[in-house]
Amino acid sequence: MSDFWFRYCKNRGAVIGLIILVFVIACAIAAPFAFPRSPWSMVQRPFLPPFEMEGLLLGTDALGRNVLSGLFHGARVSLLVGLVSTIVALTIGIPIGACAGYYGNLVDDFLMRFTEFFQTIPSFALAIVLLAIFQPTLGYVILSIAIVSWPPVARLVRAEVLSLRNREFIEAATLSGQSNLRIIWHQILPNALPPIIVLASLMVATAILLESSLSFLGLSDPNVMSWGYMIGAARTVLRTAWWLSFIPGIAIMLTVLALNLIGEGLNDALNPRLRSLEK
Amino acid sequence: MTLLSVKNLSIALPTGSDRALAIKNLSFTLDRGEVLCIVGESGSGKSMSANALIGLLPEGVTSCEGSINFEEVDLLKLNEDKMQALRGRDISMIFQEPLSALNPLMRIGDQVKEVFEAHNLLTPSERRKRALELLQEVGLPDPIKMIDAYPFQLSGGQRQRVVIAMALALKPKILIADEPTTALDVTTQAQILNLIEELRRKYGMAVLFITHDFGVVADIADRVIVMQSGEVVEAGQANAVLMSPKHAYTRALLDAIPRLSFGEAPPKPTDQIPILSISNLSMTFRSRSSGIFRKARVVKAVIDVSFNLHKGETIGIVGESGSGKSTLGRCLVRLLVPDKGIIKVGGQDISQISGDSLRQHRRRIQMVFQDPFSSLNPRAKINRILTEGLIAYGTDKDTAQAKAHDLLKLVGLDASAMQRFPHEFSGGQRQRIGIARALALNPEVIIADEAVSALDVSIQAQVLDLLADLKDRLNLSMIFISHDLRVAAKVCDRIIVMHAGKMVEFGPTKQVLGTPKTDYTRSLLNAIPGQDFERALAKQHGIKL
Amino acid sequence: MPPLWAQRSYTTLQLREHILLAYIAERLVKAAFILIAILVLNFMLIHAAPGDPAAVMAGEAGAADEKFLQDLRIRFGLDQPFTVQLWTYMKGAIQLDLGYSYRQQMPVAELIWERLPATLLLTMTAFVISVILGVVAGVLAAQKQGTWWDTVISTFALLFYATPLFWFALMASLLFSVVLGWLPGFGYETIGGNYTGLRRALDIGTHLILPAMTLGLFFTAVYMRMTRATMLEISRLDFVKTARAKGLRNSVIQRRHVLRNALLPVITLAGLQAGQIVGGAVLTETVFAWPGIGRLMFEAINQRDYNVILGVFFVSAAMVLLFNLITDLLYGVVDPRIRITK
Amino acid sequence: MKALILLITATVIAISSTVFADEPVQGGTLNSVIQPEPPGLMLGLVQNGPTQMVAGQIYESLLRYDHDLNPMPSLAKEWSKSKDGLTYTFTLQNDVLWHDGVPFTSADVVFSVDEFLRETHPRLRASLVYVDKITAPDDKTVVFQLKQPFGPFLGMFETGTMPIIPKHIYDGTDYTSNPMNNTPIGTGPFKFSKWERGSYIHLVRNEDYYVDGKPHLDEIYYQVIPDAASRAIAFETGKVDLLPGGSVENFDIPRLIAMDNVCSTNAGWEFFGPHSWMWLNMHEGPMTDKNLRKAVMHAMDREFARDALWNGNGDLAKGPISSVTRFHEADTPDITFNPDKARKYLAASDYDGRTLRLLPLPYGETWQRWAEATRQNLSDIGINVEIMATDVAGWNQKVANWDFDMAFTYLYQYGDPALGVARTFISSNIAKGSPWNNVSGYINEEVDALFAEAAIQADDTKRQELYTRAQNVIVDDVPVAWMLELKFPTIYRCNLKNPVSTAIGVNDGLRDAWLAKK
Repeated sequence: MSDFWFRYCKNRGAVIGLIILVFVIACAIAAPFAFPRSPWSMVQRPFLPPFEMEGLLLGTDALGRNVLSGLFHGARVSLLVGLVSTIVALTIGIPIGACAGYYGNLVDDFLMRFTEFFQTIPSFALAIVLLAIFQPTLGYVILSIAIVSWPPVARLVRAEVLSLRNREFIEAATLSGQSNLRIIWHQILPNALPPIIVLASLMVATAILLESSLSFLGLSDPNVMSWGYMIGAARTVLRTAWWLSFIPGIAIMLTVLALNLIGEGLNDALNPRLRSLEK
Repeated sequence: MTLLSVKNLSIALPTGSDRALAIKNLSFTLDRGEVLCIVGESGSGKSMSANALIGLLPEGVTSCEGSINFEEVDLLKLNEDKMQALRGRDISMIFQEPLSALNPLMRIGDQVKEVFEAHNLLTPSERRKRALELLQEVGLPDPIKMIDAYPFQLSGGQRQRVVIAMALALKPKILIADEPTTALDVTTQAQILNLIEELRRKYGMAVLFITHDFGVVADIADRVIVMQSGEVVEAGQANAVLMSPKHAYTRALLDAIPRLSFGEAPPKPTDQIPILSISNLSMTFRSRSSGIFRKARVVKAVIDVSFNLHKGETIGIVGESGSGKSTLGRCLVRLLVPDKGIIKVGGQDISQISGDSLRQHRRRIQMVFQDPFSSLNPRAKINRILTEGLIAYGTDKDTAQAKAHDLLKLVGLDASAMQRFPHEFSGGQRQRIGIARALALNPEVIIADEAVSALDVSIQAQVLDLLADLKDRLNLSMIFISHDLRVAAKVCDRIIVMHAGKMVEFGPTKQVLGTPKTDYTRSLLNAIPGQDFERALAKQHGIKL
Repeated sequence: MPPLWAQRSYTTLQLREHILLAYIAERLVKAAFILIAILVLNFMLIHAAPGDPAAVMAGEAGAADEKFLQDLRIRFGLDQPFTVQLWTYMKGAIQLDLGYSYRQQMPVAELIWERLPATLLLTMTAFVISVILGVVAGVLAAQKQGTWWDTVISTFALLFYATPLFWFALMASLLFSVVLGWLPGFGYETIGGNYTGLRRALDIGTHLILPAMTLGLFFTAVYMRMTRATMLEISRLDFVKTARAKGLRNSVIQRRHVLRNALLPVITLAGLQAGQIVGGAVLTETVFAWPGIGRLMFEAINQRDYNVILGVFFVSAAMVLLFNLITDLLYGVVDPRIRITK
Repeated sequence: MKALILLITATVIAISSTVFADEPVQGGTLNSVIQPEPPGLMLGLVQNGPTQMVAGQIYESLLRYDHDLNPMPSLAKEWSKSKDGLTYTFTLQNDVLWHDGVPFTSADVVFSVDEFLRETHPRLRASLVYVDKITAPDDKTVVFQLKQPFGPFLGMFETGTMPIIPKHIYDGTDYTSNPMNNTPIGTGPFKFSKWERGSYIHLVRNEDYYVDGKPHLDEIYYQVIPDAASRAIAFETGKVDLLPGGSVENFDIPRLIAMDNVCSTNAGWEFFGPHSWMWLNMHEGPMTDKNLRKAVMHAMDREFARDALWNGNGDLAKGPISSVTRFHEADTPDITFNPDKARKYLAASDYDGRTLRLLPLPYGETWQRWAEATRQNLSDIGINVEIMATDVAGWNQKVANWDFDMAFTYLYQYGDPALGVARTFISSNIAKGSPWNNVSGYINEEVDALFAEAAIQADDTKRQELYTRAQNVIVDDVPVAWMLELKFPTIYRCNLKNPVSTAIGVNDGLRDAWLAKK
């Protein structure tokens, strides 16, 4: 594994990305300790500009709530939503992609038509309708994001499985009497892992963007303090207190940027070995 | 007179590669109209030197010492523009992979005309006329239609001819050919070699020919240079080097080349029931039509093949690519379901069985694969690769481990290999592991599908010896599929020659390769390069052909 | 295997036409099938939603009693069984009558037809900006790989790729229209200005700049990264080496050989991105008050106006399918392998 | 010397301009905002807020009301009430024409009230139950015969409550699908010109309006701008000169008012008297316990809400009847913000700590912030609250089906307790399916009797006694947690003179508005 780190760290951007992500995760974990009071509590008069009052580094929002505490608790929500929705999307996408790729013809046709069908609908619009239908609690937000983001996973896994399937070591495994499921599970998926990991990191980023857009439109769980909510709430006071929507926007951008950089770093670190295989 | 002289050229590899210099002080000269061959195994630096001449070194690779003088000008000193003016006009080059050598989105004619455009010669209409002549000259059928075709509509051989046409467009002084025929069938290879020879004589241009096949060297080379890991090991007149090699490495290479000679086939007891009997086996591929309105494309891969394989015997199946030999092999191991025909293994017909009975049968026929890099699971340790099969059939872990140890010893690898990953082994070693895996379930029949084609000649020889040794020790019955008749001759007792899915000839090796009955087999044999060299060698060593 | 063209008579013009027609026909059948499937799914999804428009309509009208609600339900066919509603809707959709909007007192098709040009104008301009800018930047970054040009362009692309679209729209409108006052920050045209001809086009143009730029820049980053990656990959292939061996200048090689091949994945990506750009339009139109179908749908969802939601879904899905068909055909034009043998 | 002359001439001009300023100037275009975009402009069919605001210029009713809710002439020139309070006679203005040139007669009034609105206007239908018959002895007079005296009867002739519909267009047709709905015809000061869906509504001057010299404005543009921030920007950048109440977020109001040449007024809502409170679900669940209701009432920090959320635009509600509505009683039992009292009541209640469901009003950011502030106020005294996310349709359904513990709302009082307040507290009005009746499920016979008697009482002083008694009883029972009397300030350029002159503000006030030079 050491050469994995060596190659990963060669990509400077990836290291920066990792640092930012670790910082954001630290904030998320530290949130309940650093700011024990709920981010919703009104601590001071509203529209206190940042750095003006000691103890309220980033000032207060339209209701006098601590912006910094909102950022910390918001980090927790954004990462949670991003991570869990990606995992759910993977658990939907990978089996569909693997079966479509491995079993081919009829199964492949049906599953691919199904995936294509989902991809045709504009995903953001579908997320909006799903949230309008289900009560927008955090659980449903995660489910909606997962439902709109699994098709790319299915397509990627199908392509990987197709290319691996006619590799000779898979034919050898068939000859050695292993069952199809065992082959998929032990032989094909481990080799299809690297591109999936890279895609997963990008999916977390897209999920965070999607969650913030949804809560900006007021379609997210009202009892949860998230970055998107902070921007949405501050939108109407854009003229008087522009920093209230500027700061959470930067937080989202940095986190998503970090995840993208890490994705590229993973791509460099994981792929050369595979590339040498195809030489 | 010397056209080109290279003086102690060295080329550095980017940091982190397996050795510092790709080429260490290489020196040679190339005269007008002369054919100079550079021969060596993969990784010997022969291609690198060719690329250096025309200044097409890959990224990160730079020539750090020496000089390349062409018409009193040191090419290494030239800037990119001057070098461009030179490429295609004075020095041109053709490459190994014809299938990917042409831009898939441009018509053939346009790609040929580009050469003139690059050096802004001739008007557009003249360029088209000239292109037609060139296509005619390189022997392409129906150039009028061909000029507007796209690369994917041409065969490998035809595409190589187009590349040659492009290289010759401006009648260059030097043609560099970097293994142009390695990826082609032996018959097409012969045609391309003749074409190059004919054009060389017609235009009096010098040819620098890079190859790993000594047969080719024997046929076309005036002078030859033998390279090993970046250094020149021996150089001189072709006959001198081939007939009486001075350097040990050259001698080893020459000995490793499989000769078309073959010993007396030991008589086979015919009464025994055959271990494997195939009768009128056929297989057609129906490519699934990807649309409702378009009819599917049907390709008949194997047509009515029948033969029997006896215990301890090895039958070779030879033929060009597309002859159906691999498809036949895959049908035997039931990776494919044949349309019709019977495959009897130990008396039981396995052609149409499926599910658990197929699974039970699987262990009785095993396969050794062609590409060492794709036949082993890169994510699994060797010990898991060898024991997976046994465990799948219910052997407990320890006995499987022990069996794996013996197998490794059997194929000449030490036990420490168990805990290592495939990418830590060389091509030859991986092939040995592939063989060990095939033997793990002690099958009754082994199918070797082009088992050695991806290996260098020297390693090829070692693996073939291993197979021969295993055959005697374990009294293995084997089916050996290969496109190289010399390799087949070395290993097989009887040989089947296939062409377009049909069995063209079948009989003992001595009779099929010595006195072939059908014209097709004869054309295959004649196409093998280095025939007269071999005859001369045999005379020298007093072996009667 | 003998080359394909030798197997049958070389493709004459009619034969090629036939294949192309077959290819289009097949795609159209598939598209129609998907559209119907979308309709059924949407109808199911939306009917599961809590609340019904009669309550909303009544709500808006001040005090409502049961009789008034019941009249509304009958008038809008909400009381019929679920399947009957679905069947009437499907029949309607085929003749492009997408039902009647309870909220806007207008047939949905007419409503969408009125708002569609605004969205088309926005999405098409954004698409054109993003493809052109994206490909040009991608080529530049690929050719100048490793230099500061490449790093600058790549970092910019990464930044735009990571920026939340709505936040960028907000900041752009704050900066350019309010603080600097250069551009109008909202709306389709200056109300009450009732200009005509060129003057009006110019007016709409100035209103278009901010929203199209916001939506466009986000997708520019996507195309730029794809073009750069493909260009680098393709320039390592063999036929580029052959081209260099012919003595072609590097600029010619990049343009004629590398770029043409690099465009194939970009075209496929454009097809896939179509769905995203419509989604992005919802956000841009809300922030910039652009009277398109994106905003229309978001308002409809708030008012639970079934027919409008369904209508906009149907239209945007149809737009995406049409777009995919175009990109497929474009792919066929650029790549002869598809056109001739498929 | 020269300076002195200059000084004098300058002052003269200044004085004259102010003098002239009072003389209304004809002409000019008024750009206003309308939010949300009205579903339709046929006021007879659609009576929601935005429709009333725009269609209020197109249609007229018999009367108008001044800021103290005293009736003023509109389509009716004079009106008289019989001593027994049973017959009301109206004489109509003469030479009034519909926008399509057809003369307006009493037949239109009878058709509108007796046929058209009885079918399409549920709120009016509820009040017409007291009316026996309506007759039109001649073209210019209309007589209403009541079954029994009805105190607030004269308060029902407002354009939103009783718009007069052209009989010659709608008689005998299916009202809802009549094509003329898209091009409404009225008698009002402005005619309908054009409606660009999603962009703007354009009204133009009615040349032959029966009051000559009016309206002063040439045309009005109602611009549709969905985003609150964009509306504020539109006003700032001069694209829009009038912001009717409620069209911008409260946070922006102080900044906009502070701009130069910008005036604002809270007047123009007296007829509606918007009154906000929190329904407390007394049907079942924790809110049946009076102590818990009292605890909730005292936990509400309404000053903070008024100042931080509504920027001071509003007054603390004292009880069910708003201070701008007739028969308001200021001295009612104490419901002021008192956390300690709230904790005492909470301790006395049998509240078991479970999370209560709070339903906010889905009408913009201010209501969302108010819900969050309320949740915080209640959790400070120990009551756990969860906000239910909802949109307009979801809110309607949950309130109508009593699917909440607490729910924000605000309703209009229509100037008289019998019209706007009784419906919320009388037990006969408890029914699932509508968010505007007695949603809390408050049952109190005394209150029912008081409201019933007061409605049919002719003498005003007697009505005041009855309503004061009712207010005291209701406030003590705390069926709902009263919040604020909302003020929706109208913001406009100062050179737009006299925009709000009646009790329903810009809804029909633009007839008398005019534009001085900037």
